[in-house]
Amino acid sequence: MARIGVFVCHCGENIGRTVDCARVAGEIGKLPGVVHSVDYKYMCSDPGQALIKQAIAEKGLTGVVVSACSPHMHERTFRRAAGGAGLNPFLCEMANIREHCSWIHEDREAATDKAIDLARVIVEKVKRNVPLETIRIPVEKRALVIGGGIAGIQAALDLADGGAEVVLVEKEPSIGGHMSQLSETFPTLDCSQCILTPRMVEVYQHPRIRLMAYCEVDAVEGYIGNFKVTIRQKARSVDETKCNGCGACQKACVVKNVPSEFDERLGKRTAIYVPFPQAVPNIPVIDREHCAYFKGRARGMKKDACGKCKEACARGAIDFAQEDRFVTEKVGAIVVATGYELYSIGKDQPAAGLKGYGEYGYGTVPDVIDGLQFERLASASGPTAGKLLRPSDGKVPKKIVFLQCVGSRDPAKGIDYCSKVCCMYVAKHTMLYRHKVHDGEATVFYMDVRAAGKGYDEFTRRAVEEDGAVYVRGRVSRVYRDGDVVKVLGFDTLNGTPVEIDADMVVLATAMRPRKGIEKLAQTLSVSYDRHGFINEAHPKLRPVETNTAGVFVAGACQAPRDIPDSVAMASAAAAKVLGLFSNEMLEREPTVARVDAALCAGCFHCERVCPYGAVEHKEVRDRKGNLLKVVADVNPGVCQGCGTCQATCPSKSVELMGFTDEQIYAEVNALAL
Amino acid sequence: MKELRDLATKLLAEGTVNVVLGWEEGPRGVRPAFATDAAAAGRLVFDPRCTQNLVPYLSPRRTQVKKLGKAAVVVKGCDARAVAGLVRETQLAREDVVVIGVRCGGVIADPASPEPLSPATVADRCPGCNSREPKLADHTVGELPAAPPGESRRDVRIADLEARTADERWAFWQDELGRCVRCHACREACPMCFCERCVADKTQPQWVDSSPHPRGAFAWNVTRALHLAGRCVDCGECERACPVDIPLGLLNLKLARVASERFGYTATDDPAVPSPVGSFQKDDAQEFIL
Amino acid sequence: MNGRTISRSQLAALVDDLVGSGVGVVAPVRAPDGRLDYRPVARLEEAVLDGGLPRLSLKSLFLPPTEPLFSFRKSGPDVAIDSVPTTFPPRLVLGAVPCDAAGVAALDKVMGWDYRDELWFGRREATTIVSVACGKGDASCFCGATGNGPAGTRGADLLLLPLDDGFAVEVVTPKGEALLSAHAGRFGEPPNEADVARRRAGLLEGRVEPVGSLAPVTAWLGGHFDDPVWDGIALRCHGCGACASVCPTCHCFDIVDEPEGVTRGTRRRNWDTCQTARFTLHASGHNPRSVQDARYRQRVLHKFSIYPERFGELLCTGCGRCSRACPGGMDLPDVLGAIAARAAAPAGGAA
Amino acid sequence: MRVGYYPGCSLHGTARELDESLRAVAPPLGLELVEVNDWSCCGATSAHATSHLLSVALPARNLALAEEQGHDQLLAPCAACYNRLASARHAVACDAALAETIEDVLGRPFPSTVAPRNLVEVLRARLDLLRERAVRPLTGLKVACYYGCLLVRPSEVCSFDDPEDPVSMEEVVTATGATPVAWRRRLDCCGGAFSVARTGSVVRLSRAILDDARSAGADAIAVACPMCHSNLDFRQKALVRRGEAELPVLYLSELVGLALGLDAETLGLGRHFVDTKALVERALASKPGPAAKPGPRPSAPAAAAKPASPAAAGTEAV
Amino acid sequence: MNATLDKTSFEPRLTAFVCNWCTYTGADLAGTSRLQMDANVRIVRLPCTGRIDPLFIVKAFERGADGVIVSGCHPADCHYTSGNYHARRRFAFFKELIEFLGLPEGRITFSWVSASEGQKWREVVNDATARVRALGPFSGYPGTELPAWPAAGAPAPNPAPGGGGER
Repeated sequence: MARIGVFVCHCGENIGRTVDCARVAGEIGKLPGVVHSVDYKYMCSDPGQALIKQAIAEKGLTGVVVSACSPHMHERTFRRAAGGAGLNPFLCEMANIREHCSWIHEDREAATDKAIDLARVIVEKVKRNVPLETIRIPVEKRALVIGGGIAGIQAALDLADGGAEVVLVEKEPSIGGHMSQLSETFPTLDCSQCILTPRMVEVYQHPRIRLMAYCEVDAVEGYIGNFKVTIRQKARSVDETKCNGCGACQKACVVKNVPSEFDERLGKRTAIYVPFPQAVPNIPVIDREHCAYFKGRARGMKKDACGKCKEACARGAIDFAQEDRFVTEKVGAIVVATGYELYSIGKDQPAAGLKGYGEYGYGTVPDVIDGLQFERLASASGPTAGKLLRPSDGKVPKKIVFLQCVGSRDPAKGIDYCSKVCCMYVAKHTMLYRHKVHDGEATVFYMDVRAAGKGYDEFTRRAVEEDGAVYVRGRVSRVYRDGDVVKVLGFDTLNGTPVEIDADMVVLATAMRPRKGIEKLAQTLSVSYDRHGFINEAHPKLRPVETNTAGVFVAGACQAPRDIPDSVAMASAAAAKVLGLFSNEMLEREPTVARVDAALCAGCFHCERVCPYGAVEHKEVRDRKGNLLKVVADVNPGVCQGCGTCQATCPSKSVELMGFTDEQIYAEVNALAL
Repeated sequence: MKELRDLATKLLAEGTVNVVLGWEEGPRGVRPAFATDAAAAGRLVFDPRCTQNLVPYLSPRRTQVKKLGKAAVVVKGCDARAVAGLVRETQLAREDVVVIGVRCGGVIADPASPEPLSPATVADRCPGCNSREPKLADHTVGELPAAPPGESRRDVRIADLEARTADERWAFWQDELGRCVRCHACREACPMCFCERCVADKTQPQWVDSSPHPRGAFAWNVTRALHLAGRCVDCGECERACPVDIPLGLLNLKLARVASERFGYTATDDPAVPSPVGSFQKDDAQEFIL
Repeated sequence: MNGRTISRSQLAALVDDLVGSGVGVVAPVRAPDGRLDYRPVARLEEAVLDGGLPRLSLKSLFLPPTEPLFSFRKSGPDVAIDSVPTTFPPRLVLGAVPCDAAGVAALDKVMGWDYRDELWFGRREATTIVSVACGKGDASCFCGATGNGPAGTRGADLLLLPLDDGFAVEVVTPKGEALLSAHAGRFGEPPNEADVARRRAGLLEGRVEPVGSLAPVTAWLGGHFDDPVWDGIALRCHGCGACASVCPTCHCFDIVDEPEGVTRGTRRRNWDTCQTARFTLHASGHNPRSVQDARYRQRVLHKFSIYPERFGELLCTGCGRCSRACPGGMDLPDVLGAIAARAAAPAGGAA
Repeated sequence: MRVGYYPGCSLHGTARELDESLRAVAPPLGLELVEVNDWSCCGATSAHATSHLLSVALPARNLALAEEQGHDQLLAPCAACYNRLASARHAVACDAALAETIEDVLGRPFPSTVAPRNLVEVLRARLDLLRERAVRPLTGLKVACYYGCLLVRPSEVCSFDDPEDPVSMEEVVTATGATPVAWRRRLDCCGGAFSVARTGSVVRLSRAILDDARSAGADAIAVACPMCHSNLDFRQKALVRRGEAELPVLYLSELVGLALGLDAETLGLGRHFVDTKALVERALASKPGPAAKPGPRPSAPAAAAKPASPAAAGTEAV
Repeated sequence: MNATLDKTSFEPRLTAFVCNWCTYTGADLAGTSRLQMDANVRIVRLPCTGRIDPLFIVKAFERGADGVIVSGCHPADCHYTSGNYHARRRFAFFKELIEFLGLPEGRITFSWVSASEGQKWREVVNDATARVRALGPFSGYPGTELPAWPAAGAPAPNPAPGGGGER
């Protein structure tokens, strides 16, 4: 006969305020099989857990029910406590009478009745729980890092230094991400190339890191510890083994007017190009859309339209026939570090629900640029070799107006969050501008300056006090070209007067959004994402670098707008988590997996068709003399993730998902009757 | 008829098969025959009284029929779909059975009835039949007779039921299912119900009450219809087997329509066509989901 | 023959009297699909007295397909039981077919054998059965062979024999007599003896029963449990048990406890049948009757050997419902005929 | 398409030409304008300046009439009326208490099924028909589209176009064959109802608008609001400095009428203060196609000249 | 079936079968955001909508539920990649069958609620409760209580579920 112990938690007054915990404990105590039913103020506290251990020992409990918060919060805590007292952890379940009851109802009597029902449901379930042992499966001690920005680089280096093999996949021809485009970085103003390039080289030379640049993740199968990742190696048209990065091909290339993505379309590049001088790997890529040879092929010309780069290459590294190749890697964990991209200000928007700023003239007025474009103008490796010249006529702008919060904090445009880093980099821009153009006037239109990091506020104060940036609190309503001047109409809310500035250049600090295509990658990894496309972390406070999918971790701006210091810290945290996962030989997995009863299985194999993980195998049933009786389904406990679709599809219910067996669910539904 | 008998005798004589499943004259009209010798093969018949689907006898659960050795089975177009169903769900290897297709012009509802085939006596499923010559067959016998007579009564009955209000439909079905005595003849006569132990017989937990009260009858008939959704071959055996004449075919036909309208699957005797059970399309309609 | 007559109009009036005085009247009623069911009626017009066999037998009025035995409710350690009434208000079955009435009579024996079934006898005592001689037999009927016949009186309290107008009434039991005297005004003079005899004989004319006397079968069955006749006899049987459901004399039932919540539930009795594999499945997985031949043999033996051996009468009234209901084409008279032939021919003889 | 038509006081008074031009272009654009009978004033500035309840109740009454007469859309060509109808609907949707009071006042629940539509919205919805039937495209004519401040703001109420960077009028103008010019003061206020109380500020604001349009090379200004039209057209004589060319101000429907080949008289072009004859000649000069069927003549007798509006009498050039 | 209906107005009892990863967490979010909602729904947690079997829904009605909610991850968001796709097909068949059998449409609510849609979960709960309250109590399965005499052959015809009928 079951001996169930029920512990009703007040959770301070989170539950106690609207649920009469004593009455719950009393009513549940009357249920057949319940031998111990108490309520306590803080069950998850040490004394609370001690109550459980004591009751298990004294009353020989065969099952524990903790009616408190959501299992997502403390199921692990209470199971560990029960395990500590010698009770199989899977004989301990939680009834959610906080998030699903006390917090969402005011009427005390109705909330208490509901709490009693919810507790009774779980008591009846626990009576049918069976002791389960955790499953041990081997772990592939290799990690996949998706995204070669600063976060990806940091995670890869930490993992490799921690002894794990790393596969770093980067979509662009070179790693470095957006950080490589920056001139100087706040708050220390040290040049981004100087602090980033050594890290990139370290990645390139690290024996345990396999760098796969110009590659994309195509498909991911398997589960924590045993992922099988298919990676598409996009054709560079350059043989990596032969090329030594001498750059002769780029000099020889006839196509020289392709707008450079790296320089945010302010500079030009050749058809065969290396994004920037310090690129890692320093191997060029042929842009087949603009390359004369490939355009000729596209038009069906038999003769080679061009082959200058091939001729110029002393080592014969150019290979026009190269095709995309697929590589599969077995990895134990995945770190998503795909970073961000800037909100596109113009009329057409990538995602529904987003709107552009036609009134700021971005795209029609050449001297209205965004933050990254300003970085490229200020950067020594930029199109203007570091001299701040305005794109329209190349003159030095005497007056620059900076607009904060373009896109961010603007629900009407579809983005209601703050992008966190713009206040800092706009202050930085004003400083860079004054350092390069001593008599330049920088005006910044802002709503609130948010500079909360270490040394951040001092940095923005310096921009105002030492470098004379004029901060105007207010929004700009329109930017338009008036002759060769860029007219900025704004409003100063502090002294209540409209402001009109004849600027030479306007820089828009646009919102940070996740990379295009993040939704598809998230679905490939079966990881959830929020309505903006940022990856959902497992828990904002307690598990910020994990996702709800075991074995998939997240770092950097792909999870939320984030600056470099935070991204690096998060990358190291993710690496630490992965190293923790790899630290033990076998991975312990929840034993809530499916089991087939060979006697009852008719071998129709519906279960095999619905299993997303291919965990169902065929097993022959033979009699003692060895002749075949029938072929039945069999579940591989290592592969099964416990979704239970097989059981719901099986007509004869011959397969049972441990932890959610038919007996348990029937008991739960039956317990709901009055 | 003679062509069928000669073929059966030849197959038995050659040893290609050990038993030929067909129909023979019985005390009440025709009945299934398990011809294991020339004499029995000589008694095989085929006429509009051969309503019964013989494929259930090929299910792995029928150990006695299995003991008779390799079988040949005489199938009409609807029966052939049942063979495809068993092959599709690995209950029967296609090469383990010799299928003798017979061209059919429709059968009468009650095999014991002396009445000839007519719009009044024709089985509900036959009018408008599109598989009068079974494709899944190793041999095909008989000339192609005229199309089955009469109109399909069940389309009208379904339309009439769908036109009623929910409460009227509930009352109609509670009354019909109220007669169910849970003998499960509908399950035992169905070629596609081959489970080793049916969920209705599972007692821990007893998902489907075994009692024939309205609650148990409702749960059973919902479960049976759902388990045949996208699998039913429309052979009419369940409705014919029901001792209390519950119009079970209407439930199966309703779900067969859902399978074709929503998921583009119609019952077919081609085992290569996958059943919609256990598969999905990313863009399946979900207008009923908020 | 201490019979009487009753005109159709008087019978209608009698029904009105009974219903008026609170006696439930049950009679065969035509269902929308044309078949007959025993159902409560308020007036004679609703009843069909000459329609032949209803779908389910009269057994279902005394042993319903499902009935609760008691409900229980637990609170803490103790359990409260709500039992079921075993006395029933009076009712009258009008228009029972003789083979159904005979079935009920047969079952009285087993229901009162070693344990008296209160529910069965509660209903039996509260019920008066008025049979009507049957003129609608078909090729599957063999009520004669089972010793009852189309005008059999076994199990009936009164037997009505159809006349030109109304019926000749034959009193069979004291309960029948009591009904007659309670409503004497409704009944007319005794019928013309010769006319009754002629009509009774008329019922038998032209009836060819599919099987002859069953005595030799009963005798043979006792000693031939492993006879080759049983091999392959049930090849075409699906083992569904539809035959047992419609049979007037099959009376096996299963008892289940159905929970309705954590602390409440009902114990119920449901019809069962020996034809399903599950009927004799042991918890260990062993099944003494693992093949259908064995189960079908059990059905034949129980009806024509075991029951007669214990109670001296057949557990079959020859109504033929099992043959008509069988989806697999099994036919009991045909099997009995084969066994009779085998009993007659001492050695060999193909089944 | 059958649309409820709410002319509003100005279209029966100072802005009769907007009503005439709209009725003329409706049939060729497949529009059936059914005037809501017994409509009353929408309250315009005076209502919402004095009483919030009044400013919601008056439009509510008109919407109720429209609903009862079977309309699900109500065209209010005057931007102010449109704005009032849309604001009332929005206010009631956001404020349950207000909805209840309106229900008491009106004697029936607020008619939320009727959607107010403005002139630009309705014309933009018929662009394909317009392009197809523009027998006399106004090629070469440079037009400055003037939205004014009421048509696209506040954004949550008038959500048919982007409040900061609208394009709908430009689309209609392009469809007529004319070329919209890029100019700055498309959305700036013309002074609106202050034309009587503070004429000085209206002169300053309207003049800035005219100057900006002229410097952008516009041959005419297209408007969709009688208030803006009166400030820019009726008052233009007082605003234009010596020697500057006058700039005709047309309603969008008049422009569309010209493109459809309708004559000046039907479109009420003769009623403008700034002479439109030169512009009409230019339009007529372009390739004449089969004249589109003019809409039914308005019932009111065609008054020869616009009655002298009281405002004109009292002012003098500033 | 003897629900104590002491309160004057009928308060429906609803059972919700939800998936652990999305809707259950969405309901948690509604909790942490203190979104007040009707207290008529009891949640039963399952790993995935793929695990939700029509048998559960029928059993819920048998055990006194007046309405059932079934909810899980939006298509493409399933933690197990395809559980909800299979569930969607299964629900499509089940819904068409059960409505053909006469269960009124409002009794069962299917929805997709993601982990970040606490607000939507509240709306699903409140709307479903309102719909079921309007439909009245699900009259269960008459004839399964203690026998209504005379148990003549077929049980007495059953009142329609929509009709009042004390539960």
